[in-house]
Amino acid sequence: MTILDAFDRMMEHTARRIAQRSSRRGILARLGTALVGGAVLPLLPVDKTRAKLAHASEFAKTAQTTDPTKCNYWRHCASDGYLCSCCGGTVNVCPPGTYASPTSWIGTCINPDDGQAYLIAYQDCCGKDSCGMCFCLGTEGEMPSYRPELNNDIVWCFGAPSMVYHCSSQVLIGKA
Amino acid sequence: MTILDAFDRMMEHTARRIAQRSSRRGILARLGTALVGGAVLPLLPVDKTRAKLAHASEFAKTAQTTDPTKCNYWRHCASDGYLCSCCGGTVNVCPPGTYASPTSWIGTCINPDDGQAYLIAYQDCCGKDSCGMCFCLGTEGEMPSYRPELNNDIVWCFGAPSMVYHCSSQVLIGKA
Amino acid sequence: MRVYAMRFALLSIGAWLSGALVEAWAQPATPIPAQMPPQAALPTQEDHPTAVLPEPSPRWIYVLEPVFPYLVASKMWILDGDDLSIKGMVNGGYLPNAVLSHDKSRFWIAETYWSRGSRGTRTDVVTAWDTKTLDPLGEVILPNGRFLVVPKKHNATLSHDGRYLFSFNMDPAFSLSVVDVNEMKYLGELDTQGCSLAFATGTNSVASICPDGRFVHLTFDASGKLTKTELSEPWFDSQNDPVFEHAAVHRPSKRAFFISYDGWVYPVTLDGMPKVGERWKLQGPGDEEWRPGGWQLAAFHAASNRLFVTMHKGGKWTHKQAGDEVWVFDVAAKKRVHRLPLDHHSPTIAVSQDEKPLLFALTETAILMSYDTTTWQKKAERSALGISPWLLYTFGE
Amino acid sequence: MRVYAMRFALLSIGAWLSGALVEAWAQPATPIPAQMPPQAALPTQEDHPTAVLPEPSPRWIYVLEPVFPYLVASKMWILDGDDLSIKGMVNGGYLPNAVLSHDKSRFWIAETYWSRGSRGTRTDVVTAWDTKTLDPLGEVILPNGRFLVVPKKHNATLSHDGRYLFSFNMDPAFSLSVVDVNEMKYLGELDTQGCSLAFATGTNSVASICPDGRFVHLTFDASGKLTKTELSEPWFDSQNDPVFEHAAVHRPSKRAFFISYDGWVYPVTLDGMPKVGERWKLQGPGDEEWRPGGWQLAAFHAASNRLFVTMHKGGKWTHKQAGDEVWVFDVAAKKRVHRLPLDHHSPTIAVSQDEKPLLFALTETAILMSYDTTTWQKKAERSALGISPWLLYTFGE
Repeated sequence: MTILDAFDRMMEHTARRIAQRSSRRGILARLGTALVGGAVLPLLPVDKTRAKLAHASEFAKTAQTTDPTKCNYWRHCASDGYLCSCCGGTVNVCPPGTYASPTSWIGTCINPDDGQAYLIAYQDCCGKDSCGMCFCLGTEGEMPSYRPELNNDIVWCFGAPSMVYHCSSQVLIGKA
Repeated sequence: MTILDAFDRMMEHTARRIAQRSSRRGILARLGTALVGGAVLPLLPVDKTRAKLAHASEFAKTAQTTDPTKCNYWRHCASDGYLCSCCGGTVNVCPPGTYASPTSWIGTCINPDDGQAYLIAYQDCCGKDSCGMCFCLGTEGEMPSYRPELNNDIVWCFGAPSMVYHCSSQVLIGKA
Repeated sequence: MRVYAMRFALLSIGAWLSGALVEAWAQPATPIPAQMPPQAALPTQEDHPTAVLPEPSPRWIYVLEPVFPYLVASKMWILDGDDLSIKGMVNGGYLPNAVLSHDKSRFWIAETYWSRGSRGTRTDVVTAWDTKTLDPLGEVILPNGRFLVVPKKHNATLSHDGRYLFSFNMDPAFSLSVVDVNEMKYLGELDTQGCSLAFATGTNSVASICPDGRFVHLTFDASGKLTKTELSEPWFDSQNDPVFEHAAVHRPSKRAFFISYDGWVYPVTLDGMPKVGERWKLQGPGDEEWRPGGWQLAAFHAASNRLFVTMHKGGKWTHKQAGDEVWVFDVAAKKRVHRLPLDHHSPTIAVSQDEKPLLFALTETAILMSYDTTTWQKKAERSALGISPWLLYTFGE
Repeated sequence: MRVYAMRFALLSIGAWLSGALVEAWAQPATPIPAQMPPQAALPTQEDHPTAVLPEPSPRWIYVLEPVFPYLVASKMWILDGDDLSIKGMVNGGYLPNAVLSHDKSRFWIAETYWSRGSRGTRTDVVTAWDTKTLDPLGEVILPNGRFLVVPKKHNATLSHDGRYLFSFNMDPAFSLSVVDVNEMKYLGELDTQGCSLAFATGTNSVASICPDGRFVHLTFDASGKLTKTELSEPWFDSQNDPVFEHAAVHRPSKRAFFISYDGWVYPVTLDGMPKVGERWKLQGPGDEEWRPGGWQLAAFHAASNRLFVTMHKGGKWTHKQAGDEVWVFDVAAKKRVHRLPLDHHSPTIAVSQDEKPLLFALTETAILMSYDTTTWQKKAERSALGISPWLLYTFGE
């Protein structure tokens, strides 16, 4: 899988860099543990999303699939911020004059219509100061910022032409 | 009086400038009317403050002289904005890190303790964004901005090192 | 990595859509370093484009919010007037003024920035915005600054041909900065002789209000050089009954209505040297307790000859008190034709210029209301439109 | 004119009081043109000086407000903790972090600006402020930027000797920017190997938390060059029970308490490579429904060995829910000693470090409360402290 490849490459890259910069003993040995030991596996995205399904159902109990301008819309289970759907955009269209971020953190939400879990990319729309409409705070599966790929406090505008947060999109990736 | 001198000088200066830049006929004649005709006298500050005394008493009816953090403090009869008294300053001390403006518009308030009318200089404290505490809007004797010396919407930071409005002072000039 | 490449392709389209000029403004797109968490760039099933608006409707309402007490962070909201849904927004600087183009392609915001938010180096600019993409198209520096005041509509306006933008300046010398918005070029300052605000009177002329109740009328040439300065006779009593700054102005018909603290209406034709018609009074017999008041307190619908004014019960010096009712006048008959009690008292109103106009009323508590002026029914109400929306604009006014 | 001369003399004194360095920041004082309305500069009977604060009290509370949704206009409020009166405030940039000095003479704000508010050229800086005059004393540019995130306290901190300020950066490469605040000089970046946040562990060392539940510990030399990178063993389960970022840290005693979503307390000594003590749990028998949660959810009073944590009733993934109570623990006995029900539920708390400490609780609705921890009585409550105050700081913590 592409993503696992990418993750492996990142870890290898990190390992090489630690090796280059740190005392040869100790660090590399410790990092070796991190790479081959039990600790690394739970970090893999597929495992992670699976681990969260049980919890995601709490939000889904009262979720609806008709009005994306409400906090209980099914895709918003872990969205944090102002809904682009209230700001001149939709769940996957950025408001006029803003930039769709190519990066995001990832949540897992259950669509109550089919009971299936889906991966949602919480990509921000960027380049204007906060929209300020329809603030929603979903925290299903949300982790502290030292786990950035699962944190919703971060300005997810990396790779966009501006790092100014405007509103939060909820873009469908696919089934979890 | 110094102020009348200053005012006269300003009017003369304006007249000269109009004369220099405009067609000789017409403008100068019209302006002559403005300078010597009836229209100019009501503009003089002493006349103006006297004219307003009758109205200022409306505010004074419910004014108090003990708590400058309340909108009905006697000096606030025509203050517009955030009271410096609520922002780390007092009626005549600017909050830390702000600049006392050397300029202001002028209001006339009655001190209910002695029933006397006083001129109040509504000098702003400048250099930080709005304090935001204790907003009061007094409008006794307040005029549109084309009469700037009697308007309270203007950022009265002219002559200060910054034109950013922080809060409103109410500095005593003397008896009206 | 393939994933990143896909995302950047999408981004490039976005940048192209938003117009080449934007590039000069934006940070260069930064490549996503390999250390990014890999989930961050998972391919999505859905596209994620940026919306583009159609040509503005005359029934859209543009709401300028200076943002008290966070004045360095102003916004302009764009809403559909019928349901008050948000179409989009743009950011502005300190104590901004907005000007809408005649052809609906642009609006401009005259605004002030400091290099460190509220401190550092000051820069005054007129920024041009595309009305469809809501992208900034460029800016013109105002070297002599701007009038910094709680935003008033008539601090900035456009000449009759839509070419020159006038931005009033009191630094504290009184002048109008002239910007050629076709060329996006600053032309210079017109000395207003101590008079204030800007009311366009032609292609190359503009008027201001003087402290003694006159107009000053300024004519300039294509280079922005003042060629003529005229003073009118005093036409209102600026000492005892001044006119509100927020005259109801309708640019296409060159008509304006100035309203005094006491309720006198001064009809003015803004075509060359302003011509002031016979004044008449808002209040009739039995209306003695009522006064006009608020902020942007008057609006004029040209096609139906209707003037709308916010009214409240109050004594002298209550000129900033919000209106409990909107009174509607036939300006030909000089007669009130309707009284509209407002659900929430409002200092500011506007009216759309289409055939069945919407009346908008804005409260001091960030509530915007939209009324159908054919039925006088409320069509929509929206609360929490920011924290301090202040001025209303419509295209065609 | 004499009047103007007097005013400028006064102004000069103000400028002198506020410190020479300010000059570099401020606009040059502009002479008041003759066209200014003459009343504008009437001589006043009273002086109009600028207040200067005494040395900060440990009972003062510093409140950082990022200002949602006007994030380019942040503020830091300074209040007297006993009566919650305002002592003053300063402005900040986008998503700021604050750091208070050890010697009470300074605080710093790491912040981000754009040349046109929310667009244009980005600049990241650490700005130094004088705690008495509340004047900016200078700034250091952060060439590699800052981590832009809803403000978290441990995004920035100070080395044990108070000389190096660490500002976490995810651009999205992970590093700590090091600023020598004595010299007001940027030294460079320390690579955190994908780990986040900053916990000072000495004069020349700092730790971050890694995604897999380890510390990375970084040592650097006087030039800011990384000399050693160490990784700890994983000390918490980052997959199933992560620790909150807002550990309660007390710098003078080098003690910290990390709290997990489920309520485990990990005592950590921040002196060289972090040493993690035996964990213990906040909830005892009968407390099963309760969880820690909020934002800045924990505070530690070192002299009395007391740990304060905001608690609410809720299930898994309610980690950001505000606390209905503050639970107080004796960390030596690992035992709860008090439950304080809050008048308004609060995600954020802080405690003063004096002998009879004040406990501060801040709500999501801009209410700040101050409690006497000797009597558990509420001393003061203040509503409308801006619109979105977020983080609390005290000197000596």
